[in-house]
Amino acid sequence: MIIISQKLKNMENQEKKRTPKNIFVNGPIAPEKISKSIANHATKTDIGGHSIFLGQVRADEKEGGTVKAIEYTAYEDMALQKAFEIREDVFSKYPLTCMHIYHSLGEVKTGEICLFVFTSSKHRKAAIDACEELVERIKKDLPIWGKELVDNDSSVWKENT
Amino acid sequence: MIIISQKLKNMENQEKKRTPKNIFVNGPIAPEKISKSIANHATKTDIGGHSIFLGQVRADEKEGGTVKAIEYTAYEDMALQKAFEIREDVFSKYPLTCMHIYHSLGEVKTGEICLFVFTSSKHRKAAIDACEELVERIKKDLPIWGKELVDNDSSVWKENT
Amino acid sequence: MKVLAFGKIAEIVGNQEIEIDNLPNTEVLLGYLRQQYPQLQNMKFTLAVNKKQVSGNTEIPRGAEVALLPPFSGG
Amino acid sequence: MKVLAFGKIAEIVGNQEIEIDNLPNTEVLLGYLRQQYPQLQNMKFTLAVNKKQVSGNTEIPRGAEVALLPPFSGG
Repeated sequence: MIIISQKLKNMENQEKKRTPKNIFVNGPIAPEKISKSIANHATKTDIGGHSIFLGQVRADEKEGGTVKAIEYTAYEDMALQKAFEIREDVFSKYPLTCMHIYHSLGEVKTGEICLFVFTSSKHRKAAIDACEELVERIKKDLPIWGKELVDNDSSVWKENT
Repeated sequence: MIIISQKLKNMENQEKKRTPKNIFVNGPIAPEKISKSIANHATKTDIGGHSIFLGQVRADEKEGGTVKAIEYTAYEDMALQKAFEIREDVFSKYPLTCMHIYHSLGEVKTGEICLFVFTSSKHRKAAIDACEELVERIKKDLPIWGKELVDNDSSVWKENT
Repeated sequence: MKVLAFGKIAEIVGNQEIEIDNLPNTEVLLGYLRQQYPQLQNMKFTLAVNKKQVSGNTEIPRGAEVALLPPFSGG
Repeated sequence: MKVLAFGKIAEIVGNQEIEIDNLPNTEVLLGYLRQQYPQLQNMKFTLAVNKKQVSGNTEIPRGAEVALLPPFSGG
């Protein structure tokens, strides 16, 4: 009895021991990556709801032209460490089954996807709230920079508000 | 000048004249349908954020067995009319570019997707808030019923709380 | 008039659709249904007249479509 | 010590990475950088010492990696 409960405890601890995961994708995030990620959760039959947020590059009007792409760079080591902290924090706050974060690096054209946040839970509320919180914190706290490339060959550094 | 502004006005009105759309899908919603729907928005370069909610059938434990599927039926005419009202209402409340709602009819197995709600907007907040509101109202107001099929051949009618 | 039954109520009534003689209002209809299908007496459900949900006693137009709606459970 | 520059600041500094002699704290480092790159004087940015964001004057360990971080704009 004691042995079994000790084993269970170890398993629990093991499960909780998560390490930083890569969140970066070179170039745009393909819609097929998203459907594949969804399909991967079909075996997790304790999930009742998934919440997904996708960031898409807008063709904003700038002085002298229209945005045609955003070029993303990051302080990668720090971003991965920070993403890990956010991840742990959000996992501890909401009863989630799964959480996935992907962010583009390099050039992403207008109309393409640059951010993919995906949370799953038994009930919808946790998945929805966690997803929204993740998006806010990713934008606010991750050292990632987007340079908007304008079609007259100028560029503008974005700034999240 | 007067003619042009009248034409613009007509276009606006035309755009606002939406009619009930079918929301029902026979059987589960395939992940590929979701990626295709996302890809279809790549040409809408005024979109900055998409919010997606997916309902997935859970293998809940019931007296005497485990849920293996949900069988959905609906009062279709009324559901489509009501979905249209909700749609118009949410469109008038949030600055959305697009909104899509799909719900399964018939049998959906555990791990499969039965609900797909998809909103897009220039800025993330409108997309996220509208998506959440749609999910709540779909569950509360649409005349759709799910019968959980248990693996001992019994069944339980679901009831949204 | 036409009465449509859904979900658990369709199972009790044994039919998705029944034709009955016109009845003047929903109170009379409910009385009739509860007599015909005693199991309905312990069931929670609402009514829609011509696809609009109603509450309280409501007039039923001639030839209307009245639906018996157990609690929704979509999504 | 190593100084990393990102985003708009990398463009101003002209380099992603510069090696400089160890400086004792972030105030001294900022003074040095603003003298070397006058354009930094009108720029909003924060610092990270060994990948942790800091605020106020902070000691810089020998051989540390200090990063100059303009406002984030991911997502």
